[in-house]
Amino acid sequence: MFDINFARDSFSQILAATPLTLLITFGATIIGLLLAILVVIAREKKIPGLSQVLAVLVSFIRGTPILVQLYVVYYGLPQLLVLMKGWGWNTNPDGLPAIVIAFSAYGLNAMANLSESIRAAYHAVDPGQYEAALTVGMSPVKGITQIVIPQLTVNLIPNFTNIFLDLIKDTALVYNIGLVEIMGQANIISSIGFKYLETYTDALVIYIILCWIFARILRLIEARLRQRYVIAQ
Amino acid sequence: MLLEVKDLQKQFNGHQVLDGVDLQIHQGEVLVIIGPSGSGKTTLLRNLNFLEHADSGTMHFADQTIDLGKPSKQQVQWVRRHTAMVFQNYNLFKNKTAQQNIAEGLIYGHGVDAKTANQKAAQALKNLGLYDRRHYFPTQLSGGQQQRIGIARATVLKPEVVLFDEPTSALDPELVGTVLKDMQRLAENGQTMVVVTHQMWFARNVASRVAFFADGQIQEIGKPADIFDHPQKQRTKQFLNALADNY
Amino acid sequence: MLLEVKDLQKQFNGHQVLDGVDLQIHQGEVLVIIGPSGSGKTTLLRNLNFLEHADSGTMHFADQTIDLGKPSKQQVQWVRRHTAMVFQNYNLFKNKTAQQNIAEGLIYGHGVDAKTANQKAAQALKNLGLYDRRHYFPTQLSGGQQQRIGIARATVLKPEVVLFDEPTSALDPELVGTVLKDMQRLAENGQTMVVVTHQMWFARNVASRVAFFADGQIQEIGKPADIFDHPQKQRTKQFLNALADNY
Amino acid sequence: MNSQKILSVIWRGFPNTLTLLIWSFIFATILGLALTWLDLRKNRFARGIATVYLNLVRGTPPLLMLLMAYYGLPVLLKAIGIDIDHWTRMTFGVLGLTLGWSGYLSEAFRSAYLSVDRGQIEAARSVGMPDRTTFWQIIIPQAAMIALPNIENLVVGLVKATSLVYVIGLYDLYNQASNLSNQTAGLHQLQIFVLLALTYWLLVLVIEALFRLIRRRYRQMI
Amino acid sequence: AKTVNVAAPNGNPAYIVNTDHGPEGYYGELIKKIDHDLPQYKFKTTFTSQNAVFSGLQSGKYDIALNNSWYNKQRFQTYYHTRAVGLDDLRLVYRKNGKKAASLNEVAKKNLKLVPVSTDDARYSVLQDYNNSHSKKVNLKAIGDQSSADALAQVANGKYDVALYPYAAYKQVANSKNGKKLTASKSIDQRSAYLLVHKSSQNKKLTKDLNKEIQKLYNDGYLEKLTKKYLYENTFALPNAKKEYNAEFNK
Ligand SMILES: Nc1ncnc2c1ncn2[C@@H]1O[C@H](COP(=O)(O)OP(=O)(O)OP(=O)(O)O)[C@@H](O)[C@H]1O
Ligand SMILES: Nc1ncnc2c1ncn2[C@@H]1O[C@H](COP(=O)(O)OP(=O)(O)OP(=O)(O)O)[C@@H](O)[C@H]1O
Ligand SMILES: [Mg+2]
Ligand SMILES: [Mg+2]
Repeated sequence: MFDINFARDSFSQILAATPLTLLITFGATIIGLLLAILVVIAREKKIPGLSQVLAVLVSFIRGTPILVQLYVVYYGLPQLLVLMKGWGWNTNPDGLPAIVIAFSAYGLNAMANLSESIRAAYHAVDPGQYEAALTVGMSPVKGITQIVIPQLTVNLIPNFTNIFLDLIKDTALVYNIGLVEIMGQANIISSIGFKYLETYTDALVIYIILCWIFARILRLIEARLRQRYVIAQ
Repeated sequence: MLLEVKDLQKQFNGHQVLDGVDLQIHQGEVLVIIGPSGSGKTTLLRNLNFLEHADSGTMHFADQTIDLGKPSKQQVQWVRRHTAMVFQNYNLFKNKTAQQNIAEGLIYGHGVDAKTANQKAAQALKNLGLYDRRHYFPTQLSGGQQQRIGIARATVLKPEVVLFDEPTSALDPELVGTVLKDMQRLAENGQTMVVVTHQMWFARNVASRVAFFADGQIQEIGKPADIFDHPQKQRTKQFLNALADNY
Repeated sequence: MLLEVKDLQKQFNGHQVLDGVDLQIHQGEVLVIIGPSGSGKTTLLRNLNFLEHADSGTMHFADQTIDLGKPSKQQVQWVRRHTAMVFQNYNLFKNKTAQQNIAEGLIYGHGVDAKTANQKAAQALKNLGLYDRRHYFPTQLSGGQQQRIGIARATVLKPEVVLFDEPTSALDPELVGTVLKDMQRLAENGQTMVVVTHQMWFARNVASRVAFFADGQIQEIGKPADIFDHPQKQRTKQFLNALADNY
Repeated sequence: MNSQKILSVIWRGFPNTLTLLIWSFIFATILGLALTWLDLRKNRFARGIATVYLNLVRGTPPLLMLLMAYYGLPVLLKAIGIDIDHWTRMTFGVLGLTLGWSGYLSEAFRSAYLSVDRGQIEAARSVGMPDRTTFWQIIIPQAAMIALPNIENLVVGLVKATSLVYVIGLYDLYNQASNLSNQTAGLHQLQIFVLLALTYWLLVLVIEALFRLIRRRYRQMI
Repeated sequence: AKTVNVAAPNGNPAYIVNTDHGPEGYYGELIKKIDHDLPQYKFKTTFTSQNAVFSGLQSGKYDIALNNSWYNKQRFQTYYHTRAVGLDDLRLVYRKNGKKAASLNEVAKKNLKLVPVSTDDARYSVLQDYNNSHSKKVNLKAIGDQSSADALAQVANGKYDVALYPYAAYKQVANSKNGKKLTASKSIDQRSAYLLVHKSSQNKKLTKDLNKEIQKLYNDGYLEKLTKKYLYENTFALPNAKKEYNAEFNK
């Protein structure tokens, strides 16, 4: 029933797909982080119109399953590009690589979740810290970069860890749009003999180890920073 | 006259916290402000250096005149650079060491180069006898040490006025003395200071003038002995009696 | 003698915080404990009602003798039911209203039925003039109100001894008076009290005896006038001088 | 095809989505509390079990969790003589989601428990409350309030995760939508999936509103 | 009657689709017919994603996979298989005004961009077999679940040059906006489709009973009738049909 040999032989092949899983995860994290920072700035500065629109967008993304978002982007992005072409933009809706769709969907997802966490981490920094920076003559920008952001970063790490691990796990859905990451590779190997339980067990082991490693690394970084700043929990 | 504020108004959600404050601060004086909790003393200090923005009023400071209702960015930055503040909860930068706390206002606020700034900070710590703690982070220091560094952080900038908001009220009774002594020394060196405090010893012995603040206005202002021993207004008497009861 | 502790020892991580404390508390007296920050005053109170467990020592309380090194569960529960504590940060139950805060010790700690308990709590609130606040939660009350309810929560249990740990040090100066007055009234009614405080007015005027605690032991104990005006030990003099500097 | 028709098909999956959500949440809460209890034991073995479980769950994609619960677990259990083959699909769906969310919830419970002010417990002891009463009267209500925002996030996450039960052939909101997209030979996908997304969003907004009500009601208590 | 759990994949409506009246399409009607003819069994159909169909078949959750599984050695080792239940006609689909592709050979030589194929799909192994036996390989990429309509739309809008599909998959979209841009090659291959059955002692008997029934349905022309009804042509009338039908049954 469960073919141990097949599971063992498949393991290294599935492991070989890990780089793509990580590429999507890191790509989405970086895109999400950059966008999230812009979202946080717009929302904290209460830029009229924009901050409300972003609030709704964030709420929408956080309220819908990533799988559904993936399909909305998958079907919607090409149509959007067609539309933009109609407006005279130089876009090429055909031949949109799957990785671009993955980066878009997962990046937006990360943006929504990260922006909320960054806002919470920002609000958790004692406002007195920023005020003290102003009273010693620092400009608002210097106060933010020198004082607020370093402290915010420490607050952010636990939530960041959760979001990052969720991203790793959620990439297990992108094989639906044709990217051969861990789950996709597991499916391919299985399809020859239609034997799935073995490869899925392999994939499960890889995901658990990956998540464990990254949780460990991030916990260490947090402990280091906390120790360095000696910010009591 | 170093600094004068006229008809300062400030509301919070329709509640008039500062209701036309007039205040003059003379060069080299120590002005102590006392008054009931929640009356707006902190708010007054925060409006003086634009941590909060007043609804209206005028400020004359050195040779500048500023409309407090709509100060320009330059004016805000200029006032902040010529005043400094000491907070009730110290507010030392948690992610910076003792020495960095003192140096970074010079570096990022006043454009002093890092080397000079660090030398000045180290010297300030030596004067406090805290040089061996220069690489400690705030949470590794006692409240008293933190507040003394907070004062050094403010005074190293050589501000025209230093604003103190209840600098000792978060401290253990034993540690209050060290901080008050630092403040006394500062006063003796001619530093202009505005101090919100309930430390009667300091108000009586160090203050040039004492102001009683209540109901959004300065009710009474004068020499310490006059205010404490011969208060003019009923409101002032009441308050002083309530305070005296505690001791 | 109501309560006596002998040779109380307590270490934290190898650091001897209580180093053989001997203490006698007489029926109906007000014993004030003063001493430097971090010397172990809080720890002493917490050991008296088993919020922490001593390493060794004996307690005689009413007719019982308890080995503090290994008290039985019954003994712990018995002592907790015959003492009560008032905390520096009030520690009112955040999820309970003012009235519930006072009633629930009676209900769950002393087996009083809910109706009687609530009547007693309501009466206590009436005595404080806080009856109209009976359904408020702690966060909706001022610090002074919270602490007065904290005292009512303790005294409604009719404990043999009430332990106070710096009951006014978290309060705004103006609110200190109301709380101290509640405590004075309590003392006048003959309640036995142990009070850690730095409020000199209270120590001088209300205390039966004052103990100076330092270095893990009671250094000196006696009438307030004796301790304040004629301290015997050098250590005591130093401490009192440091305190006096603040005023 | 008009939106109303599409929505009426999608909404046929609502009872299943709701059933999954409610039962998974209830069971995950129970299991999560048990895990928290284990995790807070002094016993190292008990803590070890909880830690291993949490690390496994933390690294398992919910999709795999469901696949393995439905297709893998019965095989595994049969090997040791337990037959769960006759369980319904819904039972397995609830089981799969429960396994995952019990782990997440137990972390939320644990951190809430640990952030109840120790002073509250001491105050209860000082008025003579027995520890058991203190636990139920003081600690639990306050921990619940502290945990509430995290629980809200997890419930929203659970709503989204229910969309994965298509792998075990349950017809929830998502599966109705994707089946409709298949039936119509994929001509209306974008429309269908946008409507589906809006449906989930609405559901989440309602849940958030419920939590807001609870928070408002008990705001003074923390 | 004994319940037989049948699993069917989403995404190929000509062959099998879940409707409000139960399974429909080629296999949908076939399974209903079999259910009717074999009163000792009750066939219960579940729809799920392709990969889940076989996860379940392997674990014994499902007894039968209701799709066009073509021959492959490992599959026939892992599962029991029935007699062929149909004959599929494979075509290359490309844009009317795009690059023409008449054979896999041409796809390989011209280096045409082939739409990724679901790894769970039988076509994936056809292409893999081709690549294994030819030096000039086609550009084969894998994908998870994808409906035939999605795949063909990607050819129509130019993202890919060519798709490999049974004729029916092409025909059912041929009249849509995208489909009008497409055309199909001549038949390039024919494959018999078998039902795969979970291996267990009980299912041995089931397979036997199914085989008897399928043979009957083939002989009395029922399969041919279904083919004409759902697959837009009669694949059993193609030149090699006699030879190809059920060719691998004894492997
Ligand atoms: N940011 C704010 N938003 C709304 N109300 C505020 C704000 N800051 C202060 N207030 C209100 O303004 C009033 C004055 O507060 P302020 O802190 O200035 O008093 P204070 O005299 O410094 O009191 P304390 O002695 O307790 O420090 C209070 O009623 C307070 O609630
Ligand atoms: N739970 C604990 N674990 C370790 N050390 C402790 C603990 N509680 C108290 N200490 C240490 O024991 C010493 C005495 O503390 P304690 O709080 O009793 O002093 P205190 O006299 O009440 O001081 P304060 O006036 O600041 O309240 C301190 O050095 C403190 O750091
Ligand atoms: Mg103030
Ligand atoms: Mg103490």
